Amino acid sequence: MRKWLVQPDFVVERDPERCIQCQVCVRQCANDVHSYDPEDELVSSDSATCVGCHRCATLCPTGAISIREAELEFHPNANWTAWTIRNIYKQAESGGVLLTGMGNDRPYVNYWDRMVLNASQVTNPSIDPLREPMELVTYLGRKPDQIEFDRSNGGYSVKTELATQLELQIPVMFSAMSYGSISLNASVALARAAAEAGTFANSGEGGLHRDIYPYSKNMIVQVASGRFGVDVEYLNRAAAVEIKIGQGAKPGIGGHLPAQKVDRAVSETRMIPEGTDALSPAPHHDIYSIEDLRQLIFAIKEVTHYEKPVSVKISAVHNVAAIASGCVRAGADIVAMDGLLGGTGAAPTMIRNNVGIPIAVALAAVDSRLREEGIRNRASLVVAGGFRSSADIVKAIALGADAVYIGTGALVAMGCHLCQKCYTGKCNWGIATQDPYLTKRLNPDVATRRLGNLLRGWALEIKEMLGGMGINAIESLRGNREHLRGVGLSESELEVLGIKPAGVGA
Amino acid sequence: MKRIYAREEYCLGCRLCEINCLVKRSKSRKIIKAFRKERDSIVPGIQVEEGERVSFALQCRHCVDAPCIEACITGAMHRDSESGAIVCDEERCVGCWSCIMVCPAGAVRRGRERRVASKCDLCMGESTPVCVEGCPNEALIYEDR
Amino acid sequence: MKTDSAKYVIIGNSTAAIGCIEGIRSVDPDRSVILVAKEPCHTYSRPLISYFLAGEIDAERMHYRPRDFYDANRVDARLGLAATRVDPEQKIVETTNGSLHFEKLLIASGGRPFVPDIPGIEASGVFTFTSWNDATVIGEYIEGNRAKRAVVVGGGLIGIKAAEALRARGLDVLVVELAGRLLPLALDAEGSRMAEESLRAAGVELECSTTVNRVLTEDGCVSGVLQGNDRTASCNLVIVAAGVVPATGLVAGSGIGVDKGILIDEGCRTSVEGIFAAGDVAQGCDALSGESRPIPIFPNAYHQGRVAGVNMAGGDASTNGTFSMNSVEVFGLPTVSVGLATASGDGYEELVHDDEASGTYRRVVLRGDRIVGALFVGDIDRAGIFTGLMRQGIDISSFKDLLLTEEFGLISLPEEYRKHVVMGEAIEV
Amino acid sequence: MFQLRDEKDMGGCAISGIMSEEGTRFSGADIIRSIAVMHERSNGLGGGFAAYGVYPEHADRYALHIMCDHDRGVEATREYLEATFRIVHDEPIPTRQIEEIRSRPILHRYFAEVRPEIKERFYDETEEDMVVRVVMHVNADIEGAFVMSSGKNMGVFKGVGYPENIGTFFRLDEYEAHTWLAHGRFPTNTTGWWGGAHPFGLLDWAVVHNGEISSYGINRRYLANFGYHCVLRTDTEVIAYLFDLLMRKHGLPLELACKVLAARFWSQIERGDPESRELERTLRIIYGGALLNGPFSVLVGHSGGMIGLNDRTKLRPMCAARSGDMLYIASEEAAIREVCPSPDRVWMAEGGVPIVGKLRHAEATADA
Repeated sequence: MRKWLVQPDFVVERDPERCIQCQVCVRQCANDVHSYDPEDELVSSDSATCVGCHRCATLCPTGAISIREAELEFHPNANWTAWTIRNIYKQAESGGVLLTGMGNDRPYVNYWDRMVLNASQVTNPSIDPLREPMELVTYLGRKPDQIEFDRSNGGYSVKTELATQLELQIPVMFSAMSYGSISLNASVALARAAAEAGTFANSGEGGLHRDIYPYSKNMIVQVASGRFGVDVEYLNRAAAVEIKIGQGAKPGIGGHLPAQKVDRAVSETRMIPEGTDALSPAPHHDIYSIEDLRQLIFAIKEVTHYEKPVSVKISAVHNVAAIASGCVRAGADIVAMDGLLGGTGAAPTMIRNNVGIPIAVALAAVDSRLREEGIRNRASLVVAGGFRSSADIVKAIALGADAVYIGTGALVAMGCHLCQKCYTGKCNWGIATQDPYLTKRLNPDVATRRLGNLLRGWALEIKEMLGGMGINAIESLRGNREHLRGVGLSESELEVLGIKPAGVGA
Repeated sequence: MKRIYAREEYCLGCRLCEINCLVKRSKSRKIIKAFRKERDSIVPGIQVEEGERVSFALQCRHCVDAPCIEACITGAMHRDSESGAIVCDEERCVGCWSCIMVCPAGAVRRGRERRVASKCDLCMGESTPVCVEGCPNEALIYEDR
Repeated sequence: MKTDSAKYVIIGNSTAAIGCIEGIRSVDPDRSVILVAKEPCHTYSRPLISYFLAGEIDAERMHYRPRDFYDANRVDARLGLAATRVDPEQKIVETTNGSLHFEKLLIASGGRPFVPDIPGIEASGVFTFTSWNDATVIGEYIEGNRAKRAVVVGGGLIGIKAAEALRARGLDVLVVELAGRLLPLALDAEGSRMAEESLRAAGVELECSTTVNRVLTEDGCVSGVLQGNDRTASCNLVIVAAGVVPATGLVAGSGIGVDKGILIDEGCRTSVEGIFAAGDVAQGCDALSGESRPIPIFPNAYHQGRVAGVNMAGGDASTNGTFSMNSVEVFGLPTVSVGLATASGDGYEELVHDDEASGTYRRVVLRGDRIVGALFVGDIDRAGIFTGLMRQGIDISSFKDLLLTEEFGLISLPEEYRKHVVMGEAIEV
Repeated sequence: MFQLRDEKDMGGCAISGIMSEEGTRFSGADIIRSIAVMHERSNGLGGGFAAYGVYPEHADRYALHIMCDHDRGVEATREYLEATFRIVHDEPIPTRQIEEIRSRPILHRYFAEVRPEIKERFYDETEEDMVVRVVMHVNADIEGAFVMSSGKNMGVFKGVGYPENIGTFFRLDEYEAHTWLAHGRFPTNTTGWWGGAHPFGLLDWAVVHNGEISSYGINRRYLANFGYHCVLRTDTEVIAYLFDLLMRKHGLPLELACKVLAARFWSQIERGDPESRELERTLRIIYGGALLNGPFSVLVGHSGGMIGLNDRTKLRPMCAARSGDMLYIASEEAAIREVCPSPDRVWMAEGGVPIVGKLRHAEATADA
């Protein structure tokens, strides 16, 4: 289609001094940016279709390729930015909805960057994680308020029957990414890495492919509005079940896996006909109220013989505290919340960029609310949506999270370059695609190792930060907002977050 | 012995292995110079074969019962006692191409610069062959099976 | 007369003999080996004599194995000692100096050049061309007589290599071939045409469908030849390259089964227990044609020798299908001919790819779903893939159409065989 | 109420405790000498004592030690108390006038019983719950008034100054108790104030502690789930409430309470036998919010005796000694030797392992 007003987003530059005409770039670009002319024996590039994924630049053996943002400047205008104008051109030509992938890229306040952590000095000693034990083990699931026990021959024995808990060696899990939206190699890598690191990966609503079975003890399976791949075996195979109500990137919106991504394997796994669109309705059509949710939660608990924790995933919206409280009272063992920066394989740009609230404030509100209601022990809080580093995670835990879901971070570890074109199915990194020519680019062995390394690195950093605060067990940080201080935050923001401004002492 | 194994399910067909091999075999060992000045005179010891969906890199298998050694009329084609790799002694090879005639993998080529058989020598001396080292997807592995 | 004895006795010192030694030692590291050969020199590679005569390589590079080969393999090499007779009854090999008792014997006496019985053939200046000595004396004769012009009788492998060597020495050369074309056994008509072109381009004259009826002499020395077509060509050097025949002399009347050559099975065993034969002297079964005939080619000699050696030492090896194959460069034009490369007619299907522009010619001969012959002229790279397919008897019906295409490679092969080759650690051939 | 700073107390301290397990009562002179030895561990911004068995004549009544900024506070408090309590007897807490102690608040004590009709009205609450509620209200809502202690047959005496001076000031040499706790304070970030001095008392709990609880933030929020409001923002207060929650409300025996407050590492728990493993695992999972993290050595007094506890990595000093039925626990051995030159046994407390002093005839002493 002729797009005469839409200009390329990027400019691909090839340094003739360095290009050796080896054509690696030609073979790597699924968007046909690079081409080789045998007559002139020359490799050349057409920027028009470049998505800025850096695949070519990364593999170019001589570093001959560089990619710049297109310099075509519009007349300066604070409101009508190039971005807004280009969007209108696109829609004026397509008449369609603007689509995008990955998380919100708008410059909202990032609260993790507005909070700083504490460290011990003099009055109490910091702890060196390389010399002293430092405990990150985390248990997710419903907990009673108090223990019951029997006195038995001199000792004590537990009477309390603890609900099944998920044991995490590090309070970081891989968030829901469905097989279909990402490749099988990527799915397998996530599952394997989770198993190796002693944490959990989430199937998303893509069902559970046979190749994931070996790791299903480390899988949380999702029951979403499309019910793809859901049956009794599916529910019982996993470690826990998550009912997906919402997603940070598109609160209130359903999902749509285009037919061309539904190949044989995907159709088998999702239990839908090959080559048909996989449509997840916006709501669950059997959940129009909190009591409906309770019914589904207990239906799942029945089917799984009350052996699997049931999580409810909601997107962080204005009234999240009340909603979360409702979920807990409806029987959720875990409440997962996905915030404004949460990622996706495909979402309408305007929804992604404008609906929902930042996860930090949602978390603070929910944790406080549950404590006020005295039901904080009844469910664990897992938060998702734009966690970029171990520091973000430590801050989230200090605010009150039990654990964190990372999606984008994990994809980036596997090679994702955040080009935001997941929805095209042409992921040059072999992650968000089903094209066998592209999927084989992601060697699960390599991806698993890289994910494992990321978790290992973050675990070390988290331990260092804990030690600095004079804490040697993660539960002593959880909800411990004394160790957080705000910088550049308004009174009201500080109040919502329940933290003091930097400069105010203990 | 350690051999190079190709995992075609992960081969990108990027041909960086060929490029790295070529550079390794160049005099300059500098990629840009090697391609500018020596490209036509060097035959890489590894070749990527690419089909519709499959691609893989192929190099000498260093067979146990090596037909190339049997067919070699000069004794130039021999097994290195240490590495077990099959290498061609270019000082003795006369370029009769008997090895090419018998290699079932088609992994021996005619040298361009010299009239001698050209093939993979597992990068004698290197701890890991450069093709394996440089494979961005670990589709080539170097191990003892 | 003294009688030495050894566990293993080997007659011959060429490719098959070396293969045999390496075969024995792969199984039996220490028991005694005696090797007898009438040529006095360290083992050398016969195909190299043309390169030697041409001056491309020196004496040092003639050697097929390192100087310490015999010691390293603990072989008692009796060089310059000719075996004269084999006595299976007493397990004795008689030599020009004493006799040798053996437990296992390999006869690898090779072939002898066929010399047609024509007048003047005994004249000085007439040579055969199969041994290092031949190459040496020819060289000396050229120097001594300032030979300027040579006639090569026979346009086969040896003839062409001889012509090449002589040309390299600066002589004018005429090749006379009885058949209608050059290399009639290895190449088909088109292949020969291309070879002839290359030959002539190198300034060599060629006359086919004729022969030499008489060698003309002047006081005992060659002065020219009279051809079948009554034309005479003057020359002062004649090389007879009319092929070789198995040198079976020393087993005559011994009771060892002989046809054209010494008959062997796939284990290289002769009709007599404990006695093996390999190389140009032996006659085995052609895996492709099924007929029993000598296949006097280099790889075959080594392979049979090795198989014999392994079996002599108590191992269990067999020649997995031998068939003829030749890789010959005709004045810089590479040719590879494998199996029944020239076969045609009923039962055979021919696939041909002729690319004048690039000067490459390919011909594949099929019988049913199997390849039985392949011919490559010009671009011979990867010819081995076809040899492999022939050896393994792979059904090619699924990729028949790709066989002669540019992009043909292992990628075109059935996955199982492809993986076997690509991943294979030990490709059995 | 006192002007409560919204600042958490932290700093180094000296602690000392002496008890007779037989319940033999003895004068406060020893504990004053003992704590005085560690003068250097305090900075004069706070000292205090807890004494058990000091009011045999009112043994079964709540002894409410109150400090007030002004008379209005005294009146308001009395008024409020009388709504819940029948005040059997009350008097100013006797003191000596010594120059080291200045700007003292009004110090008063009440001996009271919960009115029967109140018990009926709040049938769903235990008597202790009512007392806690009242104490919290006074501390939080009655301006200028603060409850130092609210247990039976015990009392807390504390203020701003070096502990030995506070002891003299309160004439503790004239009291007799079977268990004495003392605290000398070294606050690093607050100007001392009487209410903020230690021990911290609630019901018959009295806590003195040395250290800083890095988990304070979550411990405090955890307690809030169970209706405890930490108005003082001191670690000591948090520790007292945790003991109250675990032992009184949840009925955990002391050793389990200690496994919660100073839980063993997962790796140690793993090494235990299956039963203890399940017990400790379950305790940690349920009571993660109650884990006391960071360096501390704490002395807890209660009607049944005295407990010494060190953090699980033993980051603060605590020494103990026994001599006959006497148990001594202090920050420094010198503080023990001062009053017991040659004990039968002296040892250093182990991280996370409580040192327990059990009163043998609690009831006997009660009505002695």
